[in-house]
Amino acid sequence: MDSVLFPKGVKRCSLPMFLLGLIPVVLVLLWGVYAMLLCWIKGLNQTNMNDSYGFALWIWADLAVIAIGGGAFFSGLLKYVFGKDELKNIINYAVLIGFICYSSALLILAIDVGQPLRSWFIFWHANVHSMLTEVAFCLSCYFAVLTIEYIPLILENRKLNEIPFIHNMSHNMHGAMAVFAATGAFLSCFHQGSLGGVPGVLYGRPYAYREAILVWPWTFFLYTWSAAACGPCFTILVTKMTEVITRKKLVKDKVIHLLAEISGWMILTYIIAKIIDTIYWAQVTAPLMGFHWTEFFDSARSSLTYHGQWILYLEIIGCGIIPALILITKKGRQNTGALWFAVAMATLGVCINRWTMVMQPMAMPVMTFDSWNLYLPSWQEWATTILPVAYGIILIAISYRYLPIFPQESELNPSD
Amino acid sequence: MFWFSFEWIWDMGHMVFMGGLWYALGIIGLGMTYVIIKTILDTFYPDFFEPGPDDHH
Amino acid sequence: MKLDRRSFIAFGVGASAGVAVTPIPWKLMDDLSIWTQNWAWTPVPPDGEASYETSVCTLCPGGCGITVRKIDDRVVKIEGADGNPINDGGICVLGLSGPQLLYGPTRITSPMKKIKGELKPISWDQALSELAKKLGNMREDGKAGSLACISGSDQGTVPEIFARFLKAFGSQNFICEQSSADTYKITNQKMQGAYAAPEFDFANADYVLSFGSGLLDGWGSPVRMFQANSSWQNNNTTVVQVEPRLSNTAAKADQWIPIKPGSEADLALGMAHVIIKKSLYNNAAISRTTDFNAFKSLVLGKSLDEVQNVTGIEKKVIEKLAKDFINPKKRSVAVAGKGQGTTPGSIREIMAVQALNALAGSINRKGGVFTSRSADYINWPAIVMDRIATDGIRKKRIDEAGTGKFLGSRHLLNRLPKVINAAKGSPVEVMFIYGANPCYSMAGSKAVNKAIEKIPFVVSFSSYLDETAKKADLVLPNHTNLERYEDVYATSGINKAVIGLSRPVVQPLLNTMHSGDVIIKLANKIGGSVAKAFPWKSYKACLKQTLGNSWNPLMKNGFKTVVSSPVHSGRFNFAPLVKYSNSVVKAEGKGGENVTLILKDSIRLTNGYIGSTPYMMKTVSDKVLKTDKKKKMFYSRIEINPDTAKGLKLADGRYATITTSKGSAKVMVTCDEGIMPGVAALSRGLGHTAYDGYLKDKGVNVNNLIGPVEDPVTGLDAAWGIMAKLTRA
Amino acid sequence: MKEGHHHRKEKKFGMVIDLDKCTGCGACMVACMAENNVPFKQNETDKLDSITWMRVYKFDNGKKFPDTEVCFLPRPCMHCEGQSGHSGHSPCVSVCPATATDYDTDSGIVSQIYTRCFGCRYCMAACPYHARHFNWWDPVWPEGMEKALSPNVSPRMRGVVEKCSFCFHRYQLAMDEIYAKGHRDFDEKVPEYQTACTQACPTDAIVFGDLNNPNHEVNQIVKPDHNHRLTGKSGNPKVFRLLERLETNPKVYYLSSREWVRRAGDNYQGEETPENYKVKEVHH
Repeated sequence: MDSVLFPKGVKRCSLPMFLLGLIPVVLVLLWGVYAMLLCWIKGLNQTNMNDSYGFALWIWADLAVIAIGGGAFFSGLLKYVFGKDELKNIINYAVLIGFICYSSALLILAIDVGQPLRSWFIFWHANVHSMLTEVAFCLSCYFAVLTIEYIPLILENRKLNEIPFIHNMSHNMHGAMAVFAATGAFLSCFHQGSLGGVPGVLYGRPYAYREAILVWPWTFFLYTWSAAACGPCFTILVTKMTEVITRKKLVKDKVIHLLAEISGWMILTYIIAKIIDTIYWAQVTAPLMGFHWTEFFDSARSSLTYHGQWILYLEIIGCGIIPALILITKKGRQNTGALWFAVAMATLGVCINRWTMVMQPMAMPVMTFDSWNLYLPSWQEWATTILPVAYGIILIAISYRYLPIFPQESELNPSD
Repeated sequence: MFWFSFEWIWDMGHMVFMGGLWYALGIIGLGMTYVIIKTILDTFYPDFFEPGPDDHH
Repeated sequence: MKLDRRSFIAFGVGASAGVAVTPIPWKLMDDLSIWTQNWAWTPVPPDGEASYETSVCTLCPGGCGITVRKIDDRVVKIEGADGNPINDGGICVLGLSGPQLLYGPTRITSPMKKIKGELKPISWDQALSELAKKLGNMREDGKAGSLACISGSDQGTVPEIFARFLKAFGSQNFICEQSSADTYKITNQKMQGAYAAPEFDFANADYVLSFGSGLLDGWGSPVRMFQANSSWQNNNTTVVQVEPRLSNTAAKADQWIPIKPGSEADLALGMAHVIIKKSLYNNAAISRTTDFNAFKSLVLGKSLDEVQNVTGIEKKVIEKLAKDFINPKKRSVAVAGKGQGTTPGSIREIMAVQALNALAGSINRKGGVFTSRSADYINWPAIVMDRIATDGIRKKRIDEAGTGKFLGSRHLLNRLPKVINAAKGSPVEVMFIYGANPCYSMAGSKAVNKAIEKIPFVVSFSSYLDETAKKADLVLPNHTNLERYEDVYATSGINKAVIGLSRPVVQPLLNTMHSGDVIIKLANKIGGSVAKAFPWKSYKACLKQTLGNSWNPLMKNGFKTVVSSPVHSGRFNFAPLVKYSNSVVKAEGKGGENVTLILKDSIRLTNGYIGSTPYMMKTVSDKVLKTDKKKKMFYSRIEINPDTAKGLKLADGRYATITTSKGSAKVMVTCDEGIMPGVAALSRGLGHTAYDGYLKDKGVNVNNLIGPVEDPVTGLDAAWGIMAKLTRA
Repeated sequence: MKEGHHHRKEKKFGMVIDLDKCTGCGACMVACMAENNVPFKQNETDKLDSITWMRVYKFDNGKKFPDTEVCFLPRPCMHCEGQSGHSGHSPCVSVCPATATDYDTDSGIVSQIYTRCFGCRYCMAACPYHARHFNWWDPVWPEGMEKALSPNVSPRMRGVVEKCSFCFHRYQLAMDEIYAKGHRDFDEKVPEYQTACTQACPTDAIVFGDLNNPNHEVNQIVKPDHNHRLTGKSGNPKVFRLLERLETNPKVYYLSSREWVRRAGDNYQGEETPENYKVKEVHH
């Protein structure tokens, strides 16, 4: 029915089949939209956040999706700035995933703020000393860049591309893409960093606080680094998942392995930096604030509590050292199972990192007569956090169906 | 955001930070302006850059 | 085609640019910005002329001076009046939230009459005429004596007007709520020959020993007491609190001595044992007492080991306490009456504590305790009673106060439910209820409610639709404290008395009437000698005449200090204490209980006629009141020691059921090291069934769980706790 | 905003609360609510969503019965001056993206501009004192009770953050009065400007005034040491601040004669005491 819109030389399922497959996802999306409307109409009392837990699931989701969306900027950086031309075969998808992640982050932020209609005050009355201002600026600028990077893909749709204006537009955008991508990489470095700065500057919250270099706390660099390291892992993970779902090979192993290897080394160097940071934090920063690092975790009853120490070990060892070692070894990354495991753990690792940096500082008692706060998100929070996932799946499905996302697809799946 | 709003101060922070913002916005804006103008010219005035009948690919 | 497309794009670009240069987007942005900043449903308080008025707070008997801040005719804030001898600028949570009581939706908007089980608004004319007719008929039927009145107070002109009305009408049954001050009065009558309230000279004391009195939990004139605490801190006065739990008073004391509840008198007698055995007492003072030897043999007859057993306090602690207290270099004073003193308590306990004061020579001495003069400014002409009145007045009081067994007591409100419920028909035909909410605030709510329901005709004078007003057949709403005149006589703890004048700071907002005026009008409608007893045009005229020369200074300052010398009292007599030394008041129980339930008073919660305000409820700790996880049901939290909890397999935050012989309730556990093992404490002031969503259905009313226990001597309520069973729920 | 009253000395309003005197009666809390139109709900038992600009904490010495001791600690906004060397670099002010909270260098008051706050709650995440509260609900006053609202403080709308302002409107009223009288600045003898909690406190536990004014009681009690590594550290051994080691540099001080209470004001490890603990190296 809609086959004229398909990219050249590829096979797609029938339209009814496609729509049928989307139904459950659309239902989840509608559930999320309902929750979103509840939050907007009735206010944030729909959440389980409170005055101690002002930052919670949503902020985590923002930090996490942006971190895992970091594949876009990092592969862009590798391709356009460092000339890793091979990555052109995955960059489209990285851009799409990035676009989804960033638009999701913006949407979640729009739900998260108490007065969404005033969000523009962040620009209008900007406080340049606030990390959040830096985040907002870089985020919106970079989102603009991602949009610019995504638009040519749309324009390359077979049917659209027949229109000369669109054809030229697409062509010209490609021509200028290096400039945009470089700007995007610069912006992205900054806002990934400033997202790290968001908790890092909180000198009233000993868990989050880190010493600074110039105006940027350590977390600034760690966040950029970890996003660059783990973002591509998420790109690989989603690519792999797409391959499973479409039952097709879409990107050549060589490309995947190249990206995986770079990621592996990035994760390794990142995790070393993270370990140094953690030791410094535990041995120098915390004692100066009067804390023993174990007090940062709710280990009163056991280390397996909601806010227990286990999470630190899981993050550093399980989701840092292990995936790094798998990915840097040729044998590891070429073993499909190990690769799957490594990219999944790396993705989880960066999400855990964002989780602890948001949740732990809020939960932890700072005044001596405070106590640990336990927070469990309300269904509205979960629904609005899952909403972007559904939206992402839909956008990927549509893009995959109609746009030439994978340049190698037709080569890898020669049509009979 | 603008130098005429009252919380604006001409200090290092504002100059660096806002400078960076306007710089990035400038690149994006100019880049897109360039692309659009070039596309318009390419499409509607194909002879603008390279006059000649053999321009079309 | 090409041309078309070109012009289309040109049009688009042109239009966008065109719109951008017009004010439209900017205007929309501006509108958006204004709208987001002012949501229509967020109130904007109108501005106006600011002014201040001075008055006196009548929400509790404390008598604090207040300054009311107004914007035009709206009351926006109440502050403590600077320079007032009672509170000098200080104020409490209740006084501060006066505007919420004034403007709150729980106020009764007009007179109401119960028609088919529902209260319906009626006119004042109709209400007063119907009531006058009813009362007139009662008189004609020779039933004048079956009119009764429950009053929250017997101080000041308004309660006097009610008392006078009943007397002129022909009834003895003006029954007033009683407090520990009343037990003190009886004690002073028996031991010193003067029916007088105690006046503690805390400001000049060096050593304050409190037997569970919540001096900083709303006792006496609360703000005055907070200030006394500051002066104790400044003057290094030693404060010792003897109490089963670490109340706010105990927390601020220099020493907290946990004691088994109900054994305070035994501790006092044990201390007397130490003091007498070592002859540490003030010889000069004791030489001026009567029957000291009998007392001596009484206290020496009980060994310190026994005292240790009963009180749970180690002998050496008792010995040290006795020596510290009796230190001749210090002006020591001992005070009794638990919590806020709203329960009269055991006379044995108060006598024993007064005996300690006598041993230290602290009776009627600076830094000690005086017998204070009661208000003497109300001098109205005697009532000329007609036949009906004289006949009616011969009928004995329903509560049997002042007769037979209870000769020394003047009011025994706590006995009323028992008497009414036991009688065949109701001995009360018509009941006035003024300044009181007995259905909520009296111990043994079940019996109280039953009794009130049994009374054929109940008239409530409440300003608020409280538990009792809801049950009334006729509601004649009074003005609130900010809308009416009233005199306040307060003895402030500084050895002087203060007359305060509460006056309207706003015009009455609703169709209410001053209860003084209601009674005067009612008397006039009844006519005859009843009307003649009220020669005043209005309550204000009555008040003005009563206060005489004081009226002008009172109107100017809001208060007038009366320097009163203590009333003359006779030699201190130990004999009554010896006589009543076995009149121990025990906690009720059937056996099989596992904890002793005691009540805790807090300044942040009211427990009497006035309900707690939304602001006050907001200050209540989550250790006192908490909702379930769904935030639907509210639970009172029962305070127990972690050891007690362990023994009962309970833990902080767990639900439990508390059961006493009077009732049962589901509560949530609070573990606290500041309470004796084996004791459980519940806050008073929760569990209202009336008022609005800010107060209603929040926790349990402890009066459902505890019943009045008659003191064997006075007949007053002496319940200090009750045996209870606490189990996991 | 700088309005150019150049003759005025820079002030630093602060507070010292005598915890020996505080009885935990809660008058400061209610005075604050009444003064500042603080909204209230039917369920205020969840203290984590209960707007209390001033909150009285109760905590104990951690000892078992009967050695338990209790302390009441009123907690307004600390009006932190922030890490030393950055006047006004308060934890919250420095993070607000929309300049909706500001440090007034004339008075040392940390203000909150409700109509500008868009509710991101970053400031709440930054404040270790829980002094900031979010309007999770629309403020609703029972019918009629909105008459008791003061026009001096605008009620806040849903979705914005609010906190103690040291009754800034009273400061403005006092200044207006001073100008009306033809004076240029506060007369040291006339303490026209008091916060509502200070005024209401029945125990006189709260002393409020200009910490920079050597003649004011607050300065005499606190004896702030501006040369100390932790700017403004009290020279009075009985005086402490909450979480002083974090360098938030609060302007609310506490006084207690009890050692365990002073120790509860901050976190200490092992041998450390409030008098003797490691501080950070100076680096700017």
